[in-house]
Amino acid sequence: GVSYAVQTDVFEGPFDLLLHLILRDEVDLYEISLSRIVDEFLAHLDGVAAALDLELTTEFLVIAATLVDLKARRLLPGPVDVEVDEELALFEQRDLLLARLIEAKTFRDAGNALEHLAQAAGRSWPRTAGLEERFLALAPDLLAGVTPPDVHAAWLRVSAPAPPPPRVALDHVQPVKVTMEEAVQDLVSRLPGAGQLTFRALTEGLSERIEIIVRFLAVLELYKQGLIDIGQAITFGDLEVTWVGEEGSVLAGMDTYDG
Amino acid sequence: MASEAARAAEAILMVADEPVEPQLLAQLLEISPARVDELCEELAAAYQAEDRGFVLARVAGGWRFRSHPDLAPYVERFVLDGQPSRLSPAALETLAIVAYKQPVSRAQVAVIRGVNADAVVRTLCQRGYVEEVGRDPGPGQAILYGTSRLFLERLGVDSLADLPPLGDFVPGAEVVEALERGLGADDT
Amino acid sequence: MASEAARAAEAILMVADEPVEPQLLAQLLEISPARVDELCEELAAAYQAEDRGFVLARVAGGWRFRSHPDLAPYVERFVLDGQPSRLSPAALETLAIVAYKQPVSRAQVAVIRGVNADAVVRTLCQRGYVEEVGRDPGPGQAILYGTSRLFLERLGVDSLADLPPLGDFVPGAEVVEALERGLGADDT
Repeated sequence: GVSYAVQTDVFEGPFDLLLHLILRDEVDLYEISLSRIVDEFLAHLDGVAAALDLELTTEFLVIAATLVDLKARRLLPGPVDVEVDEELALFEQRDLLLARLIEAKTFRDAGNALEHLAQAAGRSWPRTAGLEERFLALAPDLLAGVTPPDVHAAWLRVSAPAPPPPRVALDHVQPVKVTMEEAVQDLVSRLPGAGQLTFRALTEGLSERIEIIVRFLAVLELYKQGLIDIGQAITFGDLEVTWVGEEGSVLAGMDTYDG
Repeated sequence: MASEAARAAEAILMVADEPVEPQLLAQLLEISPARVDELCEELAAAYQAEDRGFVLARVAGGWRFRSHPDLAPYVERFVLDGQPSRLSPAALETLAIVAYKQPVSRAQVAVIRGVNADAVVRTLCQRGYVEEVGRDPGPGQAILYGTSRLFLERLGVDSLADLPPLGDFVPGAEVVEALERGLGADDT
Repeated sequence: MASEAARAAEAILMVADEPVEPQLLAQLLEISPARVDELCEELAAAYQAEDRGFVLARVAGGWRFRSHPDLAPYVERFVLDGQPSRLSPAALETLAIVAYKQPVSRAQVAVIRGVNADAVVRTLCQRGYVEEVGRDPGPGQAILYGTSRLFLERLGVDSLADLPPLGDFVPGAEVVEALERGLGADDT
């Protein structure tokens, strides 16, 4: 893994690195394995720590700990020695990490699309010539009533030292008691009767961001199983979730998520 | 014979240095905003039909004369400043988060990106793509950010509603499955 | 079908802030100055024939687009009703930075203010309160701005020394560093 360390500084945080390790071009998407990802992720940690950015290092460590837990779970011979609660908690963490990776990837691709728009628009320049001289005399004197002390006060306003930035803590978003299975059960109990509901309606009453992400993952799971359709009529419009499955056909693939 | 209103619109747009909203043109020309849009669309179509080297574009909520994109190779050589430098991938990702989730705080951006966003947001503010749009009513009163009019102009779109829907960028099944495998969720 | 040279001339003249000399156009379009004048005369005649609200005029410094004199009443209305009649707090802050930190580039103003200042500096220049005073010797050769004679007159002072002194404020390390680098808005 030594050869990776030199590239570490190009990764903007742990999600960036994980997405790179999992989705990089030269890897067959069907040959990805957790063991390999964990090894490579850890290989990068040295480089991150060497950058002496404590905050960044912590972010990488939190993700690395989750990955190592997941890998350790795999090395065990069976479920015999494992506390059920611990195992569930671990898989919740994995699902949350997955949801956050999906979200990060979504916005990364959206960012690239914005860049393409900007590139295309950048081939055209706006007219900025402004008022011709003969009209300038008519324009109101913008400095009417402005005094030297006003200018000085404006300078003091902009040059005042900024207040220290608030500390950003990522750890407060972790522990929420919700599982994928509960989220899927809730969807399955509501959607067939309602036919169609917005994602907003499906997440009503949920205040924690992570609960909403898990709910979103549950929607994705049902979508993958062909039980629902997802649509969005307009940009920024509500996500519309439509039930297209049969009532008895549920939960076939749920073992994917509860381990 | 061109209408007086169309000619007046051309004259005003020629001295404007930012997009002129139809409401303002309507007030100055004493016609309705809808009629302003019609007139400007007709003018834009005429310039296109005449194969002019400029366009009249509806961007960032108003009308503005711009050079025709075809002629970028010539204009590039003329314009001293050139186009603004490109944004880094981190800045683009952050810009997308602000564009689609606004109003949004730096902390919220950081949660999505998994990394502190202060420096990137500061850069985007200096570049003018992002601006403060309010304060979170909750404790701490975090500054909330949104995209600016300049952002719309740089992207060449009229309003946020003209951006591609975020749903277009949700990864496909193959990618989601790859991510699941990467986290060991495939065969437990 | 309009010729490429004519279209390129239209594009360049549309984005030019000042009259463009035929020699410069000739160089950019790779044709002779005489041919440039011919082309521009043909364009001017076409606009007239089409009864456009703008003209392409040959003035002292070269060719420029301007509003048609017939339509001056509308443009006057635009100047009076469509333009801000006083400086916004943001514009005043930008002006203060130019006054106290001159010579200063737009990028430096953006770093100090934390927001893009291009449009405000353009307006201040246009109104004659701020003017170009040189070029940064560093890479990019950014335009440097300073306040004008008119600025002092309007404030009722004889010289910059009559403004209240800067005070003993010490700017943050980040601002100082950015100023020393000359730029620094683009590298996050």
